[in-house]
Amino acid sequence: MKFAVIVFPGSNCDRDMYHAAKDALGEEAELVWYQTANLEDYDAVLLPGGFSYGDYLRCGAIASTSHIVTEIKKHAEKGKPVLGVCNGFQILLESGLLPGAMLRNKNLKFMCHFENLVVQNNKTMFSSAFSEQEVIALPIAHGEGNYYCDEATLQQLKDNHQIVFTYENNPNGSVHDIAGIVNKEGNVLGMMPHPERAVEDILGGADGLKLFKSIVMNWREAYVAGA
Amino acid sequence: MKKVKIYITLKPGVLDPQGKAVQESLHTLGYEAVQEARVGKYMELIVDDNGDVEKQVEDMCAKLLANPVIEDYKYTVEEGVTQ
Amino acid sequence: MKKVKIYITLKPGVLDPQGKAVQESLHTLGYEAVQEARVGKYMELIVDDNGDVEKQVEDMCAKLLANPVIEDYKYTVEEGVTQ
Amino acid sequence: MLQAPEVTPELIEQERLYAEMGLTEEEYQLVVKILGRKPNFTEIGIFSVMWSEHCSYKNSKPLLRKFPTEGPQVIQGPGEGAGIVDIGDGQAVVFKIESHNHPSAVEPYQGAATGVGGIIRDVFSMGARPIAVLNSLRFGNLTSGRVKYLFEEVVHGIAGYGNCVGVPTVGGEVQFDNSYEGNPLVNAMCVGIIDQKDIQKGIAAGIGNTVMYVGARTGRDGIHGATFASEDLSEESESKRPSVQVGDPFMEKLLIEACLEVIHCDALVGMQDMGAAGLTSSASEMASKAGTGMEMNLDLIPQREQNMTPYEMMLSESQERMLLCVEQGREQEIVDIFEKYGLQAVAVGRVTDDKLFRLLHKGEVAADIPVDALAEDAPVYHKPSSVPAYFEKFQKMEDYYPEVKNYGATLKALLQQPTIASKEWVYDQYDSMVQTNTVVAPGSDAAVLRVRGTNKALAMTTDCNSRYIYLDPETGGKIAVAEAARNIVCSGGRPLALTDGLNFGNPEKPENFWQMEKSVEGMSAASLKLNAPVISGNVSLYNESGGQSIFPTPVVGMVGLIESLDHITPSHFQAAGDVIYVIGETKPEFGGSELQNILENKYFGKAPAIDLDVEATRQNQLLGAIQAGVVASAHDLAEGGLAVALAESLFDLGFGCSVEVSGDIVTELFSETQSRFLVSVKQENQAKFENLVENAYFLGNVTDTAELEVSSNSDVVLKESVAQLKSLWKGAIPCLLKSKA
Ligand SMILES: Nc1ncnc2c1ncn2[C@@H]1O[C@H](COP(=O)(O)OP(=O)(O)O)[C@@H](O)[C@H]1O
Ligand SMILES: [Mg+2]
Repeated sequence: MKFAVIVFPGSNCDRDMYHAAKDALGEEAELVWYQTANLEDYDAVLLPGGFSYGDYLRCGAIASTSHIVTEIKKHAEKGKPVLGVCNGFQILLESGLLPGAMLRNKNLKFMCHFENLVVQNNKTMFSSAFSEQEVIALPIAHGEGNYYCDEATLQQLKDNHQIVFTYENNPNGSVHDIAGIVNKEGNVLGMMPHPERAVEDILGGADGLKLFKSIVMNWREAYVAGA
Repeated sequence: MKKVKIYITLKPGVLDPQGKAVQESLHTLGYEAVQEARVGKYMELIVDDNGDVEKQVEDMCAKLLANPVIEDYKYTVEEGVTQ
Repeated sequence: MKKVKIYITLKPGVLDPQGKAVQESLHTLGYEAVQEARVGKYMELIVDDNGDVEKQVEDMCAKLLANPVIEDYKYTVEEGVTQ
Repeated sequence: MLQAPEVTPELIEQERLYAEMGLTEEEYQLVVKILGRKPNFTEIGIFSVMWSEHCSYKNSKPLLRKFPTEGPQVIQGPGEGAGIVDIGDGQAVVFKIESHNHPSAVEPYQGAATGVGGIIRDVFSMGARPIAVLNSLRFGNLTSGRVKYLFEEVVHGIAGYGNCVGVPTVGGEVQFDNSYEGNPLVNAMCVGIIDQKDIQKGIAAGIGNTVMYVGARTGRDGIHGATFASEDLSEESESKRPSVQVGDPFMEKLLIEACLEVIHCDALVGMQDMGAAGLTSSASEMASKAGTGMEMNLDLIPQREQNMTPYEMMLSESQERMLLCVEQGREQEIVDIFEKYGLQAVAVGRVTDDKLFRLLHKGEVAADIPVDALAEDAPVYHKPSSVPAYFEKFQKMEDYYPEVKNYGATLKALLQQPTIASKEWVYDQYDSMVQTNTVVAPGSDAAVLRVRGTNKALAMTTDCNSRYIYLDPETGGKIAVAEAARNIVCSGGRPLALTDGLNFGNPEKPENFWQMEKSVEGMSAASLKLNAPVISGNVSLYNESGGQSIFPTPVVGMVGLIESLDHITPSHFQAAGDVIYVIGETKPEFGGSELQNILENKYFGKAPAIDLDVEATRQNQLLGAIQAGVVASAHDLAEGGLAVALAESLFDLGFGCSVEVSGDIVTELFSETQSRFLVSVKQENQAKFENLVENAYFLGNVTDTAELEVSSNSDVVLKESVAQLKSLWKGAIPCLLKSKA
C-alpha cells in the first residue's frame, strides 16, 4: 500500500508520519510537497501535524486554501482513506472535509503528554483493529485542540457514528470529549492525538500502530484480489 | 489606495477561553466592574483601489479571514493615505 | 453598562509575521491588490458604569491588555445594552 | 538619534559619540590608528558592536583560554557557530548554548522565543539537523506579579517558538532566587546531528565568490540596544527607539529545511547565521576566518522598512537571516533551492583579496575597515580580580547545621520549594516528542533521544547550582560540571563534551571578575577529570539590577553517548522488592542547601566539598554497572538530599519504599553532600552490583504500599503517603502562579 504524506510549509510531523508508515508499518510511503500536481498514484493520504504557515490567522486556515486540498478532496471522493492528525485535522476542518472548528485549549496552553482515549467506533477503516470501548494511550501535542461544533452538527455526528475517539479525561475542553471524527462516508478521519508518535514501545507505546494497521487491512480487503 | 479595517469576533454562544482568561485577570487586578470580555481579531489592509474593494474584502473574509463556523466579521473601507 | 471596544495593533516597525503570512495567502488567492496586512487584536468588554470607565480602560490597556513594548492601543466607550 | 549623514567624523570625536555606543577613549584612538583616519558614523557603529563583550569576549577571552577544549572525540571546538563531537558511524553531534537574558527582561515572550531561534540557527548553520533544544532559566521568587509574568511569558515564548519549528524541547532547568528578581536568565541550548561529511563552516573563501543574503528582510529591530538603554526616554526618542526583535518561527522552519537542502549543493562554500550584531558580525567573521575581505552593496539588502541607513542595516538584529558564500556563477542553483520554500536568496556582495570589509551604499563607500580589526584583533582586557569579603567570611564560619524537628514536615516543605517542585507546568507546554526520537522525556535526570537507524542514544542535560557557586565559585564550578555528568551517567551515558553559558554580573567589579575566574577554573578542572571538554559556549555579563549582581551562574550543557539502547536507565524505582542503595557516604553539608534557604532565607557558609577523583571513580563504576545490566534505576542526589531523591523516585510509578538510615538523621535525609547516587537493583543482581560499585550502602527496598517510610535504629522516623507528597510536589508551582501577587 502506498501512502502520501503531504508536506506543507511549516508541517513538522511529516517525517514522523513517514517513519510510522514506512518503518513501523512497513508499507510504501513518500513525502509529497504541497505543490505537487496530483495524488493519483497513492492509496492513502496522510496529513501530518505541525504548524502549516506558522498557524498564522487560524490553525490550518491558510493551508486549506492551497491547490493540494482540491486534490485531497478528489482522492476522498473516490472513497480512499485520508487521515489528518493534529494540524492535519485542523486543515480538514478548515477545508470543510470534516464538520466543526478548533478553538484554543480551554486553559490557553499548549500541552504535550500521553492521554487515554476511548475507541467509540471500531467499524471504520481506521479503527477496526481496536475493540469497541478499548482504552488506548496516544500523545497529544497541541494548543488548539478544543473541538467545537453546534448542537445540530453534534447530533449528526452521534447519529452517524462519526465520533471515533473520545478523551477519557478531556484535556482541552472539546465538545463531547471528542478527540477524533470521521466524515459520513467513513474514509476521512481527523484526530488531535498523534498515532504516529506511538508506533514503537521505545517511544512509550505502540497503540498508534494499530490505527495504521487498520488502514492497511481494510485496504487489502477492498482492493487486493484474493485478500 | 484604501485602508480596510476588519473586525473578527467569535459568534455569540461560542465559548471564548481567551476572553474568559482576560476577564479573570482583570478581576485579579481589581477591575471588578468588567462583566464580560471577548477577544477577537483586528486587521488592517492597505488595498490598491481597483474599483470594487468592498466586494473583494467581503470575499476575502468569507473565504479566508474568518471561519464561518465560529466567527462573525465586519469591516470598513476608508480612503487610505499613500505611505 | 458600557460597551468598550479595544483595538490593539503592533507598533509600526515591529515585525508582523502573521500579517505577512495573511498578505501572501491573499495574493495566492488572487487578491493581488492587497499591499499590506497587519493583524492585531480586537476586544469587547462589558463594564459596569461606575463613573470613570474611560480612565479604567486606559489603565487596563496599559497594565494588562496591551504590551507597551511592541503594541499600541486605541479604544472607544459606548453606551452598552444590557444583554 | 542623529542620523549618519548629519554626523561627521569630527563630530563623533568632539562630542565623544563613541562613548554613547560603549567604546572607551582608548578604543576610539585605536580605531583611528587602525583606519589611519577618523571613522564615520557607520564605521564607529560597526566597531562598537564588534568590540562589545557580546561579540569580542574582550573581558572573558583570557578566562575562556583556560577551558580544556580537546579530546579524541572533538571534531570542532569553540570558534564556530557550534561545537562538534564524534559519535561514530560517520555521524557527529553538534551543540551550543546561548543566553538571551536582557531581551527577555524587557519582552519575555519575544526575548525567549528569539533566543531559541538564534541557537537553533547556530546549529543548522553548521549543516546539522536540530534534534533537541534545552534551556536553563532563572527567576526571582514566584511571589511578585512581575516575576510570575516573566516566568509565564518566557515559558510561553520558548514553547511558542520551539513547538512551531518542530524541534522538541526535551529538557532544562528552572531555579528561583531573589538575586534574579530584576534580571532573569534565559539560556537556550540546541543539539543537532550531522553526517560528518556534511559539516559546513562559516567562511567566505574563494576570491570573487558571491555573498548571498537569505531569509527575513532587515528591519530596524534591536539596533544598538545597549546604547539606547542608557538614553532618557523622551517622547521624541521613544518613536525612534529600536524595535524589539520579534521572532517568526515559521520563517525559521523554512530556513532550516532550505539550508539543510542547500548543504548538499556543492556551489555552497560557507554559511553562517546572523546572530548578535547581525550582518556586521556574520560578514566580517566569515571573511576574517577565511583570511579574505568582503565587499557588500547595501542597496541590495532586502529591507523591511524604507530609508534605512547603512548604520541601521549593519546593526539591525532582525531574526531569521543567514549569510552564504557561494561559488561565483552558480548563484541560480542556490536561488532555486530557497525559492521552493518561498524564500529569497539575494546576491549582495563578493569575496575580495584585500582583507577589507567594504560597504557600498547609494554609490558611495559607507565603510572600509580591515576585517581582522573587527574579529580576531579586537582588544582584549585582563580585568583586575579580588576576593570578595563575603567569601572570606563564609570560609571562616562554623559549619552550618539546621535544626529540624519534624522530618516529614521538612520533606513536604522541601518538595514544595519551587526550585525542587515538579516542573511539569513548564515542560507540558513544550512539544517534547516531535521527530519521534524522544525516549526519555522531560522530568528525568537527563533527556534521552535515540539516534535513528542505530542502536545508540544521546543523553543531554543543563545544570548549574548557582548557590554553591556564590558561596565558593571554584568548588561550585566543579560541582556544576560534575552534576551534569552525573545526570548523563544516571541515564546510561558517558559524557562526550560540554557547552558553557557564563552568566555573571558586571566584570568591571573585581569581585565579580574573581567569581568568573574561579568558576572557570573549577569547571575546567572537572571538565578535564570527567573527560568532557568544552566545545562551545556563550558569555553574558552585566546581569544585575538595582546595582545587585545575580548569583554567578555558569550553566553547563552536556551531551553524553549511550552506547546501546539497553543501557537507557530510568531515574525512578521500577518494581516492588528491588533493593535500594545510596552510593557515597553522607556528611553534614548544608551550606547553600535548600534546607538552609527554607530555614534561614539566605545562603551562607561553605559549599559542599567535592573530590573530583572520587567523583570520576563513582561515575565510572556506576556506568559500568549500568552497562552490565544490573541497575534498575539511578538518580543523582541533588537539592534537598536523600529524602527528596527518594520521594522523586516514587512519583512516576506509584511504589513505596522502606529504608533504614544510620547516623545523624538530619544529615542522612537532607544534607547535600556531593558525588552521591540513589540506585535500585533487582534482588538477583545484588551481588554483581556490589562487586562492581564500591561505597554502595544498602538502604532498604521498594514496596508496593505507596508510602515513603524511613527508620533509624528500627524506629520509624518518617512515614508519608506517596500520593500526598506527589500532589504537594506537583501542585507547588501552579499554586504559586494562581495565588494573588
Ligand atoms: N564561554 C565560552 N566557552 C567556550 N567557548 C565559547 C564561550 N563563549 C563563546 N564561545 C565560543 O565563541 C564563539 C563565538 O560565540 P558567540 O559570539 O556566542 O556566537 P554567535 O556569533 O553565534 O553569537 C563560539 O564558537 C562559541 O562556542
Ligand atoms: Mg551564531
